[in-house]
Amino acid sequence: EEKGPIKMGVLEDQSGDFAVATIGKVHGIQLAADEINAAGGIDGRKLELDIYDTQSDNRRYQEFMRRVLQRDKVDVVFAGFSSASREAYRPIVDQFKGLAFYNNQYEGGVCDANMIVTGAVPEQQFSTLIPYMMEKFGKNVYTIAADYNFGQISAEWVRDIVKENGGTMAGEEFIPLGVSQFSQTIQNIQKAKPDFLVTLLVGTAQASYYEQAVSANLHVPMASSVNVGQGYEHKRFKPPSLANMYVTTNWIEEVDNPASKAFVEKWHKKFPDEPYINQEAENSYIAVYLYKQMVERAHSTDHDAIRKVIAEGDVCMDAPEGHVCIDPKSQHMSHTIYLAKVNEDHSISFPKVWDDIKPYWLGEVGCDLTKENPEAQYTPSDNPKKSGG
Amino acid sequence: MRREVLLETIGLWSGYGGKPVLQGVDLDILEGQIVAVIGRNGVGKSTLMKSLIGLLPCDRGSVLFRGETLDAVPAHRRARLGIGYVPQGRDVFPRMSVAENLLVGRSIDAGGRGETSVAERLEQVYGYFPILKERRNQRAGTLSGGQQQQLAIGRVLIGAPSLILLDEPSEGIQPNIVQDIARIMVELNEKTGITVVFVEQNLDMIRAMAQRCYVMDKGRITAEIGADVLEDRDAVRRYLAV
Amino acid sequence: MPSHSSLGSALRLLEGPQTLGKGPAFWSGFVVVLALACIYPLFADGYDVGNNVYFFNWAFMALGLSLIWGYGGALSFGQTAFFGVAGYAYGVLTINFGDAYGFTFVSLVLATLIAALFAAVLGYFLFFGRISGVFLGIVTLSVTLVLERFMSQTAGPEWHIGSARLNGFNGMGNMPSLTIPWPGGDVVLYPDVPLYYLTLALLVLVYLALRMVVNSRFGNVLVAIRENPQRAEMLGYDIRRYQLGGFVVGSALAGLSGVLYTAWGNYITPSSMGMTQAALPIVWVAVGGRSDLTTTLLGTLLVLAGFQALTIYGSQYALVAMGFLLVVTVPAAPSGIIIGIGSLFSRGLKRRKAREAR
Amino acid sequence: MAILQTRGLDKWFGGLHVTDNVDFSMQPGEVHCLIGPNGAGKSTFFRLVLGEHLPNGGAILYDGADITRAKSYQRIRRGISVKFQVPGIFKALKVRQNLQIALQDHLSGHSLNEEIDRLLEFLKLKDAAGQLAGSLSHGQKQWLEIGMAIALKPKLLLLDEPTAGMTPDETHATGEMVQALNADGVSVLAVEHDMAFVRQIAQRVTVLHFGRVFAQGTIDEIVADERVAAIYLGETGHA
Amino acid sequence: MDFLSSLFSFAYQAGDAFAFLVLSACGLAVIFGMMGVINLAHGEFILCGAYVSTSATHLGVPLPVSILLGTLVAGAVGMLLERAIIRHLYDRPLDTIVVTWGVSMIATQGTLILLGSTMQGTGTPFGSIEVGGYGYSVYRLVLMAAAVATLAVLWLIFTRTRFGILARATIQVPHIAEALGVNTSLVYSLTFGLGAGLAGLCGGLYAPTMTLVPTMGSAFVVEAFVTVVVGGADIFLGTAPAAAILAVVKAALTSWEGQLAGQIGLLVAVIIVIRVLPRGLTGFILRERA
Ligand SMILES: Nc1ncnc2c1ncn2[C@@H]1O[C@H](COP(=O)(O)OP(=O)(O)OP(=O)(O)O)[C@@H](O)[C@H]1O
Ligand SMILES: Nc1ncnc2c1ncn2[C@@H]1O[C@H](COP(=O)(O)OP(=O)(O)OP(=O)(O)O)[C@@H](O)[C@H]1O
Ligand SMILES: NC(N)=O
Ligand SMILES: [Mg+2]
Ligand SMILES: [Mg+2]
Repeated sequence: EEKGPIKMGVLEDQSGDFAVATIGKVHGIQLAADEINAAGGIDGRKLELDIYDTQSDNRRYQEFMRRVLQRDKVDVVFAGFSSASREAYRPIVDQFKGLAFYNNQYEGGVCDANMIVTGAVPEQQFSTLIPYMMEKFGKNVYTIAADYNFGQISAEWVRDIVKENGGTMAGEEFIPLGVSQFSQTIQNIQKAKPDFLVTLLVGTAQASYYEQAVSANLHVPMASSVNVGQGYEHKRFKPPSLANMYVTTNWIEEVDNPASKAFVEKWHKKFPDEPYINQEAENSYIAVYLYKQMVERAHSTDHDAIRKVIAEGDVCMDAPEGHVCIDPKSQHMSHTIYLAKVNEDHSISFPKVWDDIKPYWLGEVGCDLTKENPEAQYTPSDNPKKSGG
Repeated sequence: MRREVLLETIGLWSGYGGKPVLQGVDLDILEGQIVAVIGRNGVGKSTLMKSLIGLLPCDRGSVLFRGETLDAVPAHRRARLGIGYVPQGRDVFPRMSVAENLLVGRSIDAGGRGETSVAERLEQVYGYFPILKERRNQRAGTLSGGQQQQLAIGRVLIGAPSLILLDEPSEGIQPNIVQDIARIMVELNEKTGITVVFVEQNLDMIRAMAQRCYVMDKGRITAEIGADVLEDRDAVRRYLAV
Repeated sequence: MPSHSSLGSALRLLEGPQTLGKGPAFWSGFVVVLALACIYPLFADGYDVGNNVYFFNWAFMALGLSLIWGYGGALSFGQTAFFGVAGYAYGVLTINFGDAYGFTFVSLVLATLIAALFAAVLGYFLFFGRISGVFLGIVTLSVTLVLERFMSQTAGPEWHIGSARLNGFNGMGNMPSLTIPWPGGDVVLYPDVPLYYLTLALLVLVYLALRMVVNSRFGNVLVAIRENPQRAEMLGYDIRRYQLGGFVVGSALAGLSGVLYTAWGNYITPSSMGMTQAALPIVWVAVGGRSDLTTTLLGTLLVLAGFQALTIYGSQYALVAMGFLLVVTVPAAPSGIIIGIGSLFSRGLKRRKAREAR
Repeated sequence: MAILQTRGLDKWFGGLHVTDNVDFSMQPGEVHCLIGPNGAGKSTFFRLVLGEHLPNGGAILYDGADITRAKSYQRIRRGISVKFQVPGIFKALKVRQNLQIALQDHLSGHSLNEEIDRLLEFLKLKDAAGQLAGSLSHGQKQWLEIGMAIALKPKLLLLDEPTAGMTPDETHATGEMVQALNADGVSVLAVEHDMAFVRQIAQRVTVLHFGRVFAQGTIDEIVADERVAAIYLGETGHA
Repeated sequence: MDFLSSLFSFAYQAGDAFAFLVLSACGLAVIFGMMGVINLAHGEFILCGAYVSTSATHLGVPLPVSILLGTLVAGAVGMLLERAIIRHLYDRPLDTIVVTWGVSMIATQGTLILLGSTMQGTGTPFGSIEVGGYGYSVYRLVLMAAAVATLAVLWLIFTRTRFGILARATIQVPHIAEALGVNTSLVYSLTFGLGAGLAGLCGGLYAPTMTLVPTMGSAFVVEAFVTVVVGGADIFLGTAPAAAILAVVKAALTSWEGQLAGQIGLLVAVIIVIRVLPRGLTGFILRERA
């Protein structure tokens, strides 16, 4: 039928605060698109990218989401790093019945048929990480988290899992975004003497915590769902400031299997200056191939047709991280979860790998996009199940 | 002794933003003279003083100091040639102490021409204006108007200038200190041969100080008065009335 | 009859010493521009129309800052506080009470009034405390940053007003767009042609009203305070009241911007009260030429459109180019780029005339 | 009843006693001059009367009412008006607009414009009407400030060195202006160092010294006072 | 013993906050307090100092020398910027907001384009000491000492040297200073350069403890501005006590209620102090002293 190119809008932060973690996402999309086009495109149609730099500014997401949907008339959008930017553009996607991929780990809970999420969510990262840590280091846990939705909701997950597993919270501290000085926090942790520390620090300023903690001789095992995998702090700080840090990630550059190695190699060939290929870069890369599969199976870029494909429940692929599938109820993705351990010299080892961890939570609380589309974001303390019962 | 021309202007034009105020001023000041410039409000007396020190660029004509043209010389370098400028409205440095204000004036003597040391000159200024010594640690902005005027004069004397440009020095000063200032200037002139050009409206001060006098109107020198006419109070007054 | 003459004298205030542009030439220009703006949607696509509405949204805040800073001489670094307060107020009101029976417009008015009230309280604290100059700038900046930081941590379900979750850093969404009640079914004003005309009408109204304000007795006193507050007081004016008045009006306009923006994108976020956003209105107003309403308005729209275009076409060099534009134009155009461009143009004209004459 | 009266007025700046227990009074319709050495506290006394500074002690009565704590603008509204020592005008506004702002509370429309023109003529600023006030010469600024002060049609006019920088003729003209205002019933309190001017206008003279009332009387009495000559006038003071 | 150790702990926390505020603010205090230029590129001079000193350290230069190098380079860049742009704006200081904001955009994004999104850190030297069972970073004590030393040196420069007097004169009434023989254009450059250099010093000192990214300067700017303004017109009379007051408020609130309270408390303290003292601490101190 239609033979023109398939247009994909890309809205990512190539400058500003988040650029450290997101320039690679654009590269991932470009890499996949080039490969696909070289191999004949999607269903015979070329993939064409309309890339905008959103400058880590929510307003730019609003401006450009309208632009790609209304002016460029793209078939699909890949957009957003921070959850705030996603919430900024989501009303616009909903208004124009667009289709957007959010390729980022986040606090979870988006139940919106116009959104497909390839990043990892808390149930995938914490249900694996926290029990492991408790078993290995003890049951007394301290959390420091960025004081916003992601940090607060993630901390809630940690708290619940710690309790379920018979542990206690030695303390919980929330740090406003942009804070870079941690002397008091470090002392609070020293006082509480936890068995391990969960760090849910976000943004470049907060990452300064690690350096400051070591220099105050605070050496406690650490666990995180966001650091290392997203911000590659182990590459940016001098060893051993991140030593003894455990991270659940769905993929990082160091993952040691043939598919992953080949992926890293072809990436560096195309982008030799890339400082680090992070987890979201891989998620973005995967997302392009998943989209290709959906369009090819639907024989159309029509959203309803694509959703019918998703509803079949077998949109899956073999990614650099392993086998992944899209969950039809939530339109989130299952992941292979790697437990990455940062060693003294900041090399990475993987003490444990969990295959096929599903994004089960949204489905459990009553999100089923095959049936209805609430276009909402739920949280553990605010979801249909809670208000229903 | 033949006196050299110290300061000279030739067909000087200047003004603000294209609007000419001075329209061809010619004057010459001999070394060691005390010369007054008089005229009604707004005729361009202050503009002349600013052009002489270099705070205003001249549009046409030139200013010569000791025979050298100053056209391309910025204000601070003119000052360092030994020209001390006391602006109308005083303009002391408000958030600095009296003593610090005085010290700034040292820059005029950056070349170290002055024969006496700075400390001596400081004492000399304190001798002329005792209130400055008494208030040497007060912030200049909180001085009374007349006190500020004394400070502004003291500030250039510290730099041992060879030429002083005074813009309405008597303004706001109590009568007996006006007399003092006139006396001090004359005394300095006699002792050190300092040259003084001053703008003034106060007849007593003009007559007490000036050896010669230029009358200005509408940006031009309209008359030159010699010592003989200066004797005659009413004659001078008539010139000011125009 | 008396009402007629008072209308006449009010209209006379459209021109005056405090506004550039007078006489038939200016007003015919004004009418031409307005007419062009009115027929614009006929020739533009939906995106451009909606995007222009978005630019218009910010212009109210800029005009308000021009009143406070350009005319009143008080640099407020925190107009975004009123923007945010009004935006959230609109969200809370409409999420709780819905969009039926024209309630979105009631909310627009109420939210703007809430911002004005907040400005009145803060302004009373500032001006009656004789805070001025940079101190005023830092206090207003601190206020907006406090709001930003506070709102950023309201992610939890305990932070709600009625059924409206504040929703922390991720921002509040799901509030309705402006909605006109209509017999055959309410008309929802998405960023499209009807909203364009509504916003344009508001903008023209506010612009003309502000022209009258600044040329009135009140405006005279405001500029007098900017020039020399002590002298103004010694002419018998209670300067604090006038400063407060200007501040409240200007801040209400920032609030109006906030409401319109929130309704436009169905979204409001704490970041809109942060440091970067707080600096933006100052940049627009200063670049355009802060001491005149017309240059402020044109400058703001120009900067907004220019920077957006740069971002679209400049990729990662956009920010560098924007920086260069500011660094080059501001020193070169002391009264703002609009007057700068104007005088460049007229100088060019003169030169050409001179050449032709020769 | 006195138009202006102070009782035991005191003002300290840190350790400096600038206004020291000043009892002062002047009658309605009087032209009174305040003289004294630089730093005697004359301008400070003005600022106290205007509410720019609040006194540390004592009371200020104007037209029978206690205004010690009143706000400045309230005092102006009651009929006081001032020309400061250092002219304070609206620099970036045109001369005409400066006057308009002073006049707009009393007049409007046509009569406002007429009054502005009349004042401009009187102040010899007609040619400068369209100029920015900041670009006036020093003397012109003083004239403008005087114009703004009298535009308020005050009952009590305070003039701090109104003739500084004026030629003798201009000084004389200013004196005549003061006398004309006085003939219209305006009370005038002027600070001056120009004895010719003081002699021309003053009905009574108060000498301040170190913040205290040092002498009081007619100009002839004051000029004849050797103590005043010693601290203030000097040899040729008898203008 | 327990009391002593908590006392030490509080002093350390307050001292830490004090050092951060003083070192962030000094450069701004010179540029803003002295020159009236609102320098929104302050954070980028900090960035410059941090990047230069870190690069030097990576090349094997000893840390103190690297920090000095960062200071000098930032100062030199500041002087260039003053010559090229800032000097055209002294008669309209508020426009410097916009221009320096532009400079800040160029610097931040330019750094990103030229040097990439991040630079590897060097690690914090000197290790830690233990007091009452808690570990404290020794380097933080060095920062506190550096803050005090910086204040002392600045005070000496501005009150005891001829440059200081001429700089203050130039900034207060430029045309008169010029007419009195002061090379005001040189004074301006040097003063701006000094301010920029102090920002560079701050960057160099904090570089080992922080994430090095092009946007790192923004972590300092708000704190720097509020400290300077609360201090008021006179940087020596004002900045140090302002930093001290704000540091105590921040440290107390942070330890009592957490970082959010510390942050918001700092800003609220700013609002209250200015409301009580509308001319800043300087105005207050001067009135008391006079
Ligand atoms: N900064 C300025 N910008 C524009 N015009 C100015 C400026 N300063 C002075 N003028 C104009 O230049 C003319 C001469 O001013 P100038 O100050 O030289 O007068 P003057 O003779 O010193 O008068 P006065 O006795 O009042 O001090 C006046 O008409 C004044 O309006
Ligand atoms: N804000 C202040 N802080 C400290 N001292 C001050 C302040 N204002 C004035 N003074 C001092 O108070 C004294 C009186 O000053 P004032 O200005 O009233 O004098 P004046 O009589 O008007 O003198 P002049 O004739 O020189 O104008 C002076 O010694 C002055 O230094
Ligand atoms: N989605 C995040 N990490 O904000
Ligand atoms: Mg003059
Ligand atoms: Mg006085």
